[in-house]
Amino acid sequence: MKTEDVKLIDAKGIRLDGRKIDELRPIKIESGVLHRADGSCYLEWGGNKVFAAVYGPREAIPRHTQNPLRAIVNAKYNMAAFSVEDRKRPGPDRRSREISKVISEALEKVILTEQFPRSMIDVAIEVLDAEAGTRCAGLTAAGVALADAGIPMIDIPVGCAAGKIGGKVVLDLGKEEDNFGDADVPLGISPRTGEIILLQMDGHLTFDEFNTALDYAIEGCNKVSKLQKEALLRKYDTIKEGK
Amino acid sequence: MKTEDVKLIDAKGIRLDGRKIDELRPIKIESGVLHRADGSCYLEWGGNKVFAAVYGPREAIPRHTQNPLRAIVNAKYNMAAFSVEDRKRPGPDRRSREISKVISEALEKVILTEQFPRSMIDVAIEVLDAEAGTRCAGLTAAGVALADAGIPMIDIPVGCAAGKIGGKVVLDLGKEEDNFGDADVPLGISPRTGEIILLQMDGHLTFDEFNTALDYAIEGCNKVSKLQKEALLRKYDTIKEGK
Amino acid sequence: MKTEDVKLIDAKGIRLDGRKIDELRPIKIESGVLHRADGSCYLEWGGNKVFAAVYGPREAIPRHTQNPLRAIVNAKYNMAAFSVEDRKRPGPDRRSREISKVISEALEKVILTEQFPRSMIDVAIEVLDAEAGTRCAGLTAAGVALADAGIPMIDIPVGCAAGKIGGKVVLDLGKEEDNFGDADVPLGISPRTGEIILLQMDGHLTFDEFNTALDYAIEGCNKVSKLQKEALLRKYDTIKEGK
Amino acid sequence: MTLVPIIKRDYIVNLAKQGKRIDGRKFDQYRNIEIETNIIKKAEGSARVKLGNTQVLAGIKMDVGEPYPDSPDSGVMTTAAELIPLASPDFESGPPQQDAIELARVVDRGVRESQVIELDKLCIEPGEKVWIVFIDIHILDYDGNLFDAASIATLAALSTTQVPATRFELGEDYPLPIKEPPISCTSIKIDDFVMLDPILDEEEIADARLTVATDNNGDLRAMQKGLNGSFTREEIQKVIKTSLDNGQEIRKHLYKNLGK
Amino acid sequence: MTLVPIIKRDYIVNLAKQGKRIDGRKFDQYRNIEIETNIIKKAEGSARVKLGNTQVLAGIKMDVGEPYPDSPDSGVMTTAAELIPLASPDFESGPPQQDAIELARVVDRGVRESQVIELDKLCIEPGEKVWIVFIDIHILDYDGNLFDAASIATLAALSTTQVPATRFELGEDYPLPIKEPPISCTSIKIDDFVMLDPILDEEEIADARLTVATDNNGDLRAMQKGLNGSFTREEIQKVIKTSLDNGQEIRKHLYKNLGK
Amino acid sequence: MTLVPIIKRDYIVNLAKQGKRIDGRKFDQYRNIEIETNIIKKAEGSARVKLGNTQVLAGIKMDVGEPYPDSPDSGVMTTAAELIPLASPDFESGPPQQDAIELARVVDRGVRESQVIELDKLCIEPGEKVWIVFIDIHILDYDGNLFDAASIATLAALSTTQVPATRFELGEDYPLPIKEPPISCTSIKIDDFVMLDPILDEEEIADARLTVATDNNGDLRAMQKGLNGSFTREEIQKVIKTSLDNGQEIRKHLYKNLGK
Repeated sequence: MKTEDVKLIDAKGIRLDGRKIDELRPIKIESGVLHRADGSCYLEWGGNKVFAAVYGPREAIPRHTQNPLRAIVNAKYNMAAFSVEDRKRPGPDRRSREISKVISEALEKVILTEQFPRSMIDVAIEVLDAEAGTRCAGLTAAGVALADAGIPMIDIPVGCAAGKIGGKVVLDLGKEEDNFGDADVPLGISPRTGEIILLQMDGHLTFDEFNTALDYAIEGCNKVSKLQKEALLRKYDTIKEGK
Repeated sequence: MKTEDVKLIDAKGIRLDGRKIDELRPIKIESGVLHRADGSCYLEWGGNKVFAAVYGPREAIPRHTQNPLRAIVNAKYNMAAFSVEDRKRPGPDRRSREISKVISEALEKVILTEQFPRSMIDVAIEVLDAEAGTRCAGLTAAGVALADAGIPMIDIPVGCAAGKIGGKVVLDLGKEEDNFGDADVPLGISPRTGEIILLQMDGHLTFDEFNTALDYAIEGCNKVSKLQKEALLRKYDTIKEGK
Repeated sequence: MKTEDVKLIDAKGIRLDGRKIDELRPIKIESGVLHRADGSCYLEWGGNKVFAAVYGPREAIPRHTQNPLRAIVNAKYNMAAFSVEDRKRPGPDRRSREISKVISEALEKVILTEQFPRSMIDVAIEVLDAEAGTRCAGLTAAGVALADAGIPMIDIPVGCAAGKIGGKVVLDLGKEEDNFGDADVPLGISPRTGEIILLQMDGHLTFDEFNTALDYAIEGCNKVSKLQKEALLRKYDTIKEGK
Repeated sequence: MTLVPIIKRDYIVNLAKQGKRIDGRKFDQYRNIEIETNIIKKAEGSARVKLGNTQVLAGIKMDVGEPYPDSPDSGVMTTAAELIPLASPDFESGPPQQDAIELARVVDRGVRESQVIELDKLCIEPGEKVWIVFIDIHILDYDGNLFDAASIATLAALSTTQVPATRFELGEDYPLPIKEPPISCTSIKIDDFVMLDPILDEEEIADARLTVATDNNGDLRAMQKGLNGSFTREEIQKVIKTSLDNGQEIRKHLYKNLGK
Repeated sequence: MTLVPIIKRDYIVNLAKQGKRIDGRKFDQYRNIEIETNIIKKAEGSARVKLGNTQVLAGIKMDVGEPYPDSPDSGVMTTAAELIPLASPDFESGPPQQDAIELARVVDRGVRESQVIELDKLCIEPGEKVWIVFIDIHILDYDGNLFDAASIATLAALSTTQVPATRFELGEDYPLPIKEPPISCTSIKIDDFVMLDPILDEEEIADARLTVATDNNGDLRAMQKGLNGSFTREEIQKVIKTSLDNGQEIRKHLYKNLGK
Repeated sequence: MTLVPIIKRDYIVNLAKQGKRIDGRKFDQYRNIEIETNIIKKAEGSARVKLGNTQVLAGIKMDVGEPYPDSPDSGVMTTAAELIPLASPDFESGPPQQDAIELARVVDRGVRESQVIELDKLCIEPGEKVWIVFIDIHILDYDGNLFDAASIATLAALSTTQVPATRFELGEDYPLPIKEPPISCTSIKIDDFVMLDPILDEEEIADARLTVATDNNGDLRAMQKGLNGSFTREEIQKVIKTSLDNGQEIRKHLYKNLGK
């Protein structure tokens, strides 16, 4: 749904919300925000507000879902009915089921699931306010919640999207950019190795543009990864200082 | 939905259907009316027509619902599609699920569930014709059906509502009284001890009015309790006399 | 929905599509058409296009469905959304559930289920293009797929309908005949013994007409039975000749 | 689950060899039928049928709605059956199971295909507003032969239904226009024995079941074979004849009850 | 599943005999309440309530739709609660379970029966177009007493809701017309001890639960008993009195937060 | 469930180390594709695609309905996939599972985002009546790579679809207006080996999957990574290049089949 009426980026490369081409929206991460969960995270990313909670590892039920060699990871991505302009019917829909699947698969890559045969690890991702990029925000929040829960991982997974608007490749699409842009590339990586654990693409990109987008998104992931670690350290400091 | 046009009670305290303030609608109870069930009851209460059937105790399925220390009680309250003015979609809805829950909880209080670990006791309550007060009628019928099934109980549970119409506290609301009245207080008790096992309230009552309503409802329960016992005895007599 | 405007059969007993009273629509049967299935069949019968696939016998799941004395047979009849004039919602509906049930029961009669206690045999019947008589076509295709899977049977089951149009009993109703005819009698038999394993009737027939319809349908079944066996032999020949 | 039916089956077959049934009836003898009508105040029509210990309640509700696009001048009918947990320890609440669906569809076809309800007389405004007839069947007590009990209850309920025109401000209430209905009779087969109107113990071990609906002229109006056994051509003939005979008796009984 | 609750119960009852609760509160002491409003940009109104460690978020969305036929001049309200797996290892995604349904229905009745939302002021065109108010309750962290937390969050969210008239080209946005709401207070009973505002550990082993909603005049507006234990008449009186007292405190706290 | 895949995996990896695949293909070699169109009389368009032993049928139905409020001048499209029990012992009837949903959504995006169907030409009366295009995908035989097979079948079915204007009394039938479609190519990764167009045995033990849709200009139009493994940046490049090359071949094959 392109439109020529919306000018998403000006001649100087400044975007509608004042950001530069390779600039992230403001991000705020807190870990250990929920009392009941084994690990949790609250994430604000632009207008997105996302909670993630981790429960487990615990015995997988129903039993026939158990894998004798490793834990299964059940990520459930859910949007609150009031998180979008027109109220969404509560409960899972086709879109949320697909996102739950790709996030579950991405998380299984980094979690040392072999340490917990016959177990399950539940990751609840709740989008309370939504504004473009919720699957990357959800993966990022899930990564922090898993670390907060002490689940052994090879790395803390992180997500960030790049895209194309007004003919230019940019980092981290905002709301209008998502609606009226040319392409969107949500990416999830394991930041230490740079391995790609989540990747989708919609829209229209040349091979070169895609490579630029990939570079931007990887760079964005690396920046968000630092914020994840800071959030986890902050909680650790707080505990150490006995606050 | 109050309306000033309907005069629910006149100056002499006589209600639309000719009843006095503390008078019950006509009630008819029969026990042992179904062949297949382990215990059963047919109850007419004003315009309400209700069947209850008991199956069990038997092994609880699925297995993961079993409680190793006691039986679980599954009351299922259901309204026939044709039991109300505008046809109801068949099957459970939110209202019937809530009523099933509060009746199950009330019954668990009186049944000696510890005698049947890992078991379930199913109580089906079927409202065929509905006219105000079906949850109390359902609890009352369930009590008779449980006794008819020989399920060990500390007491036969019984229900009756009180409410407020035209500014006066009255016993056992009828149809218009329920629609246009000021408050409704459905109550369930264990009649020997007077312990309250089911209680809800909707509407607007002062503290004193509530206490009066509670008195009325308890008195109503006691009257209905006698009818329950008479119905059970009647069946016993019939059997004794070899009819 | 009879109509006098449609003349389904002329004075000489010739039907709308040129068929005689006791003539089948063109039928084409192929066995072993699917790679994954243990046995399969593709059937064209007039405008009907039907696939059948057999999986099993294998351990029945969930376990509580197991019968310790014999295999259970689960036939699933399904119509593709695009198989009918007005798109059908995908997935099972009441009609397809009923047909699944009567076909499952018919198949259980001919399969030697006692040889496979605690097992299940799944038979998927997929109607891709529909034009009257799909349940008989489905039963016929299922019979071939079961034989192709090497499931031990007392006989290869076969189905064919008769009916009444314009006052005359005829074999194998076509589309308009089904819509505007007077009666339809789908029949399934075990052809060696002539035992009736599936029988339904809708419409209006005298006792004598019904007997004629039964004769026609049995004769039709016998003809289709030959085509089934030819299809199975053809595959065997193909294998023998190393094609 | 496995031994009990075998023992029960042996018992029933042995009795049958002596020409007997467990409740003392003859093979072609129907159970006693009791019909009570108009027992549900909230329904437009209702009937409770007892077939021995089997009890079924049918209730009719009517509403005003849109016709189907392909029959703009016709009223609409729908049939639903609930096998509620009241009637049997094996029935569960929730979405209807295969058995409930088959039951509803067989009763529905019995009414629809024979045009028992004169749907063409239920048009209010062509293409816009027609009467909708909801048939709801509740099984209260399950001791076999639900098809016949549900079918008789439905016919009795329809026969006493008043179109609630007043409630919808469409004039005076009037009786639902219906035609003479066909009557369903169900038989089962156990080994080589064919028995009419089975009780639950018989039904549970039956090999095959055949329901035949016949009309007042002795014509056939619907048939449904069930279960995983078979019938021979001759057995089918015999079942039809028994159904014709008993159908007439049931029809008389139904009419007497309806005061016709 | 069986031993842990027994040990927990013994521990809590023993403490209770000494007049103590596991988190140090008095029997009739409410936990600290934190209320944050208007935190969801996409919602017409929202509030997050922390009741100790329990956290609930209520969001209000509004839409334009048709009124119910029996109240053509009235807006429409619906309430849904999701016990999302974020809040507890025992909550599952999918269709709402019995607990979520009871929660939504109790909150809904608290708003509906006391006419907190002035639905008669939400008519746009009689019989044609009215405002629909969707109340959605999300449990974020579950440490007991969801009824009160959800009820307070709903009232706070409603109090800050703006009718989105601009978006629907129906004039300027304006505050949702609401009346002074009743306040819910929940107590539980363990053995003979009655405790206000239970935490999860207490709730899990409770015998009975009673929620009482009271208004500013000290009148009763709703009540809901839960769980498989009983209350005596005297205990009910006592719970009502505690609810009245604490209701007033919560009301003050709510108003202060809403800047009233 | 656990040993078989391990043995299978060892076998496939060992072969791969020798540069071989179990069916003898090269790593970047596509299976033979057979396309048959217009095989379903009742459908407006249809195609059966065989990709080796994998068989998929796509059928297109059209109807007249209302547009979405936010695009009143646009036709509507929906895509559903059924993993029917015909195609695999692991598929079940009933509501679509996660795999079927992902499949339908990936095919849907491939058509929708590249505007293959010219929805703006499917408006009949702005804001009132538009054409609705239903894409239904049936998996008939499952031997791996459903994404590509379903995508090719859908494109072939759309290419031969006739808008049924006559049936709706809207003039003469005419071909569905479509644009040149992108072509999907799927690769999997096992250990460090990347293989194009996996068969089921390969797919079952794969670590990661990448589907890349490319257009006639060599541009990228959609991408979807799946499974719980990862790709390096370089592997992604390589997969894209293979997809570009093979996409051109498949495009030619498709056009030839469609007589273009």
